[in-house]
Amino acid sequence: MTDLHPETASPVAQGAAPLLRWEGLSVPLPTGADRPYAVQGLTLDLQQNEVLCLVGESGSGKSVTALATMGLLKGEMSHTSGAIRFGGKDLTSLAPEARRHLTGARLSMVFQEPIASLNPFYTAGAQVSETISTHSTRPAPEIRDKVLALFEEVRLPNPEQIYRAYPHELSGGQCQRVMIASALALDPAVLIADEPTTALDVTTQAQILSLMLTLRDNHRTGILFITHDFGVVSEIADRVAVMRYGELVEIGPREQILTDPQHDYTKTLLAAVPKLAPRASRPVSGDPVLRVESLSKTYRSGGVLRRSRREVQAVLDASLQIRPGETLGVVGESGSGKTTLSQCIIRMVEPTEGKVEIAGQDFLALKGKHLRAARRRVQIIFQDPYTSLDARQKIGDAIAEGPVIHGASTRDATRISHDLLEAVGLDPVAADRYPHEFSGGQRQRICIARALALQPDLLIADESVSALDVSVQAQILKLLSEIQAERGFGMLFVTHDLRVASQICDRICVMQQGRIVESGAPDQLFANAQEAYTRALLAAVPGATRVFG
Amino acid sequence: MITRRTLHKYLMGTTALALTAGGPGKLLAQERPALRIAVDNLWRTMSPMNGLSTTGNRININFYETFTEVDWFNDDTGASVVPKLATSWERDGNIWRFTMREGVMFHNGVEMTAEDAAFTLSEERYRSEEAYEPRGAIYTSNFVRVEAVDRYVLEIETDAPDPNMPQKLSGPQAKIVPKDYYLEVGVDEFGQNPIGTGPYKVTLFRPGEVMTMDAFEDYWGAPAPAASLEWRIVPEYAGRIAGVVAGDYDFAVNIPFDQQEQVRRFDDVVLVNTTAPNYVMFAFNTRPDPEDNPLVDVRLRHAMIQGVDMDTIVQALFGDETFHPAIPFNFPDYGDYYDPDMVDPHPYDPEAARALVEQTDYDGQELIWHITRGFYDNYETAAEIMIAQWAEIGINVRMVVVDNFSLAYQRPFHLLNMSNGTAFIPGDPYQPLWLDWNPNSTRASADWKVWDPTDRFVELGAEFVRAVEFEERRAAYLALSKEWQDVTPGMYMWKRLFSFAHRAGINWTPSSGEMRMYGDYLRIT
Amino acid sequence: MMSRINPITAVAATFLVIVAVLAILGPYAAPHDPYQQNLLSRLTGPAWTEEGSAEFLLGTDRLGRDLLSRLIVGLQMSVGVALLGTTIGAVVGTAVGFVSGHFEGWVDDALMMIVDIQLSLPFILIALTLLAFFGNSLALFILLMGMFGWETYARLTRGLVLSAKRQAYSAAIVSLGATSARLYGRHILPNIASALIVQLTLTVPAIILLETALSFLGLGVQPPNTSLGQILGEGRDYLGSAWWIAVFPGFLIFAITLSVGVVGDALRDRFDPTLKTRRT
Amino acid sequence: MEFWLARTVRMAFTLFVVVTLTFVVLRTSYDPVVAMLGPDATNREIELFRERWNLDKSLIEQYLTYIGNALRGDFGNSFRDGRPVFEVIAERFPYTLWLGGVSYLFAVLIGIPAGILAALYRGSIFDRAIMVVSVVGFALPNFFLGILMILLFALIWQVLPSSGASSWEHVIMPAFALGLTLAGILARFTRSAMLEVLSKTYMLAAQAKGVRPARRALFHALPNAALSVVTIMGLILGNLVAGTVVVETVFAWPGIGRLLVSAISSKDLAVVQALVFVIAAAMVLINLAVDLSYRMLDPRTRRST
Repeated sequence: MTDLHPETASPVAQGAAPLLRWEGLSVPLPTGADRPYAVQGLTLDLQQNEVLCLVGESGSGKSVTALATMGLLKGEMSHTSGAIRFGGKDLTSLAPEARRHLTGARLSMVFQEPIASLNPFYTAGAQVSETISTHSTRPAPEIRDKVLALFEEVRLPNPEQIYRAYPHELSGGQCQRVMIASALALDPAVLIADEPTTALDVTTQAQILSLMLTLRDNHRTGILFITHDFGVVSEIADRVAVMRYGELVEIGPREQILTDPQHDYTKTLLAAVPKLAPRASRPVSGDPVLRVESLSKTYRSGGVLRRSRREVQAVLDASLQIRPGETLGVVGESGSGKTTLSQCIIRMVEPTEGKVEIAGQDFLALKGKHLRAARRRVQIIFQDPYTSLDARQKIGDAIAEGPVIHGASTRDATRISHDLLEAVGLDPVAADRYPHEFSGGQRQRICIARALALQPDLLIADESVSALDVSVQAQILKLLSEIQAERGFGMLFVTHDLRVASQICDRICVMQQGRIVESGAPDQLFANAQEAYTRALLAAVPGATRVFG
Repeated sequence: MITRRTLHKYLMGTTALALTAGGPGKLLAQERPALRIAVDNLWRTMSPMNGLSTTGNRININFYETFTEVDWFNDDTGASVVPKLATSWERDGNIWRFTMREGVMFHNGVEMTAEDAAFTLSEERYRSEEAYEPRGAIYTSNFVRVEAVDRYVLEIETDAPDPNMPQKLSGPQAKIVPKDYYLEVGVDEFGQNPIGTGPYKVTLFRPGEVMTMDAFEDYWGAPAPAASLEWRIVPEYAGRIAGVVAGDYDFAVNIPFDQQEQVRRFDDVVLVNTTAPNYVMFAFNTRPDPEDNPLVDVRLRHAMIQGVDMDTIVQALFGDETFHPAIPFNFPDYGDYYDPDMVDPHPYDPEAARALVEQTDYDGQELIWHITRGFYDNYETAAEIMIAQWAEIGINVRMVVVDNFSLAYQRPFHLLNMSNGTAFIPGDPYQPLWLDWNPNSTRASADWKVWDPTDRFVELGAEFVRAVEFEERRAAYLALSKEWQDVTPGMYMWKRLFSFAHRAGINWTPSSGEMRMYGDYLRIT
Repeated sequence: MMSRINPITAVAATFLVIVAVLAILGPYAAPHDPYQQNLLSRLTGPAWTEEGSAEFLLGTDRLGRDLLSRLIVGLQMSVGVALLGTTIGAVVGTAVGFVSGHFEGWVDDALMMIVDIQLSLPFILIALTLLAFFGNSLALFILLMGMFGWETYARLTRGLVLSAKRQAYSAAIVSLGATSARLYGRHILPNIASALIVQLTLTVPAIILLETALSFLGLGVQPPNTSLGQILGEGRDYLGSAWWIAVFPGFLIFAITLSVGVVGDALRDRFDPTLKTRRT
Repeated sequence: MEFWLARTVRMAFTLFVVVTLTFVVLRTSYDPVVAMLGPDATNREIELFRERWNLDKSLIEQYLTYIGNALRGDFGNSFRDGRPVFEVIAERFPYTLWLGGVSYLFAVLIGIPAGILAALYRGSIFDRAIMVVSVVGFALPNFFLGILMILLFALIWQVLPSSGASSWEHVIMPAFALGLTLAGILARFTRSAMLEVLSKTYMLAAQAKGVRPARRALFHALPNAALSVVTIMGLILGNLVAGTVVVETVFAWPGIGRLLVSAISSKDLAVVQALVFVIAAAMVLINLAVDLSYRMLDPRTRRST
């Protein structure tokens, strides 16, 4: 699925009265925050039958804008100034009860985490019905029919069954469809979607995006679509508004922003967007630093007393090799087994079967002190930079800890730590600070430094850039490449993002349901995928064919 | 303000009116009130000897009756007894012949006869191997034969002439039980569902909670003044006194002395204090067990006696409500035996005490005083003061407060808390002087024994037991008492004080620790 | 948010500091010898009352001992027993939790079964039975207080260790080649310490109250030692006649429990990551 | 099914260990005879008592007999009055059930709504006030509170009966003394459970749907908070039992708390053993019931269709 509607940019009659208008909206931050306003002087309008994408990195104030519009801000932040005009009224000065009548009926919202936004206590059907019964007095059977029709419309399979299902029984994509059904139940004029696809797999994301466009057309809804992903923007936006530090930086039609951005910040952002630009594999030589043969991991649930054991094949018969200086990508959707595979390799999870050789040594046979000694050869960097550092350890000590464990003197370890801080682009003076004093990107650099302190033969990066803003993501990827070039370790790069994988990997393995279904150099793989699954993944990449900036 | 009490009175008034209108015939029974008494505890069994205890005796005199009864109403020293179920008696050498009252019914409708009276004191019940209530053996140790010779006459033969039998038969061992029923149900069951001849019959007994009694309609004597009695455990003092003040209860027992002044301020509450023939004391462990026991030295014991200002302590703790018997066994309970002018051989004298300590080898070693928690009112308080005073004369005592007597009895200890009843023979010093200190007594024979009676004490004791005539007996008593004091295996601290509170409108005379709710003792206006 | 201290918290914390100082000084802070009896001035009221005397600020007890001084040594005992008991329970429980969380599997099952057994009995029942049947001594008493709450620490620690073990930082440290001892001692313990400290603020007042309840039943700290619970328990009969004997220790127990609770709440707010704003 | 089987086996094992431990602790601690018979008991009396209660047999023999009888549901007779212990306990149990029930109801009816309101109006004066009262409930030793109430309501104002259990008026003070602590714990716990739920995205989503505040609180937040509140409701039953020991003594309430205290002080081994068993069994069953209701309440553990 490439461009969903290439030429019909905005069917909006320009100049008509806007559907929703923000006039100098400011939202204060609680005292003690790093800046006084979450959103400052935002002036913007949303037209009928339009998708307005609000783009920005974390902390830019886009979500706060959405919450302010819906009247969902709490505490000090609810004391907004400016106006939000809708249907001739200023929403911010409406009485709570009057505003509530609009909320959910005329203005509705879809959230980032679909599973978390459904109440685990009630069935999907009940929750959508509630939206209707809250704002109307229709009889119950009629509401039920309406809900089933909505489920049909958002293309949920088996509406009757979904109606009775509890959120925990649904997938993320299904939950998001239920949320969208709920949001559209009363045919609202405005739909606010706050990163509605970020938590979903790419294929699901593509389906949801296409669904939203259909809905826009069918209901003539004005959609404020919040995202950080320019790929998504390129798929869905009619107009794009870019925010930074709570202020509007630039606004314009999609094509203009994507191809001819005016503001430097927009340019930087666009430049950092990962592209599906598959590269050829670099020539590598030497003995493999990692050899995995027929690795399987089966999870068994249930105890002695259970009659019916459940077995889940997380990884099945996976084999791969990495040579020094080479980067092997493992891609796949959530649940495909890519993370379990990487955890089996470093023995955070004990594999059920198979063989793992690291730098020529049978890693699975090691025990106790030998295992601990061998661990220096393989290091890992995780996805969430917030949890992968011990919050109560100074970062200098964190980096020095590996060498210390393996017998380095404190002095040497400190020196290594300082050198590495410099190598990852941080001031060695920062060694005495604690993790919470750093941003996400900086923390990820620290994690890299910590991993490199042991001079491993193999580095595993498990979704290591997925949680970062695009500009930071680009920097980290660049850093990894550079350091790899310098030090020559092999790298296993686990990611769900094919764009990222395409840029950094020498070879890519595609995993589906625990198996490696296909592998090859990125340029070959992407140009000539053998598996339907691989092709589907590629097709779903937002903005796949697009060149930004 | 309408309180519950005034409301209660109002409601009672209308009820009474309604009843009067209903029919005068029933009035008599209805006029007798139901009394509720808040007690601190109830003993686990009510069988007369197995359940021998302050909390048992306090209430079971309302359903058991004895051969004779101490007449507390007319003589508050407790030295005189009057006929009860026995109407007359005579002694012929070693044989006593008692004639029992006719027409006395047990609560189960069976007439009380000499057979029952004889069984009560029988070998089978008290002295045989398989005795039902073996504690009775001590109380009847000189009995040779007990036999009903007629429906209403029984004979008691003793091993030597015993001039005090009628007095002795006012004691707990002489509470007459129905032979047939007793044998039928056994002593344990009997203790739970007791039957006697008294003015009240037991209707419900739950040890640890409550006992209720109804007036016994077929009682031989004056009808019981209350229609029913309910004895309910209220463990907290605050609950008991609030209960009486608020009208939930008619009586409450155990009013701590320190609280009495406050209780006196309530208009509707009457406070009654009385002493009982029982002396709170401690025993010295005079035996070399533990081996290094410094108290084997009598000088140290005398020093300790002389080192505490017991009069002041008792005054502080109980005011004038009770007293410290400075000279053991010279108790005012003993009528003619009592000599108010006797000179104390070991008076309070810290200087002398210190000098005595100097003479001994005592090196300041810690002496352990085992005390059973809360058993005697104010005991721990007195102990704290005494320990402070002993510290002044250089004797180091530590109190170890334990939960019960079996822990208190566990060696090693140097001092042990106890009390001594004095009324086994009303008006005669036999019990505290000989019964409880003789070589067969628990104090001289149990695992926890505190002394080995001297040969002289045993010899003098035998003489005292044989003495029948007053002068002879008095001389023997004085000699025995002197020997005891030369050894000093303990100290008598004060005469036990019992206190009660009851609502106004009741005229009640206490009889030592007992609560007699009949006859002259209880008048309800 | 971190820098602002609620005035109530400040008052509570100040009060606790005073209590701590008094408890440490103990008899040295007492204006009179706490054991000195004076039968002539029994039951003297607090200095400001009619029956009071300037000599005894808070009055005297039934033996004429200075109540203020008694309260100070009682405080020392109560706080000491509570802290010691808490420490024993926390150390044992935390150790059990670590063992359980480390080994998982049957070791965990067995240890948690023991925890279940203790949980199936209200602690006062255990305390009453043991004290009454084994006799009471200060050593047994403290040991018993140490038995109190260990199971809470065991369960808490176990849960925290299990979740910390699954945190990315633990995985990273294990993959550095660290020993378990290093992981637990240097990383997990400091990280879960805050939750344990919050739990401490719940255990300390609980033990003070438990000691009070046991004193009421006559099984608390025994004379000549004294504790707040014991003074209160003794004073309860005097509420109508010499109220100060019960009211002051009652108030002190109340104020300590309250303050520890307030400070504990503040600590919880400070430590609880869910209350921290990490929103964009 | 397997879950319940495992639970039952575990429960039975827990109770077995409790019974055994109690037996060992009580029978090895010391001889109950002197405590039972009083300070003046003679040797012969003590001997007879031992024979009567099999205390003269070896410990193993006593244990086997005890367990054998216990398995048949016979926990022996009270040393104190010779009646079957279960009869003694059964007599007292309704009183504790009554007092405990009223206190519990009081705690639930006051504590939970207070906690909910405090959470909904977090940071308000109202919230502070509720929290202060709840801490007071926890911090005030309940016997002190009880005696204070007796002095005020029975002695001085005379509006409530001082002690005993003969009418509904009698239950007011003990239930309050007992329930206040529980209400305090419940209020605090409900508050934090509610606060946690209120911060969930689905609460924001419900608000975005325009659902009324009251409905949000009652239909969206409460059922989810109830899951953790149910757990604590089981746990505080332990506090309840502990509280009855003291409160029943203060108010002369003839329940099992009083029975326990008096059985312990009179060393009635049979009753203490049976009471420990009964209380442990009740606690274990209650926890089972809590698990059960938790599973019934939580849709994640049940299946739709």
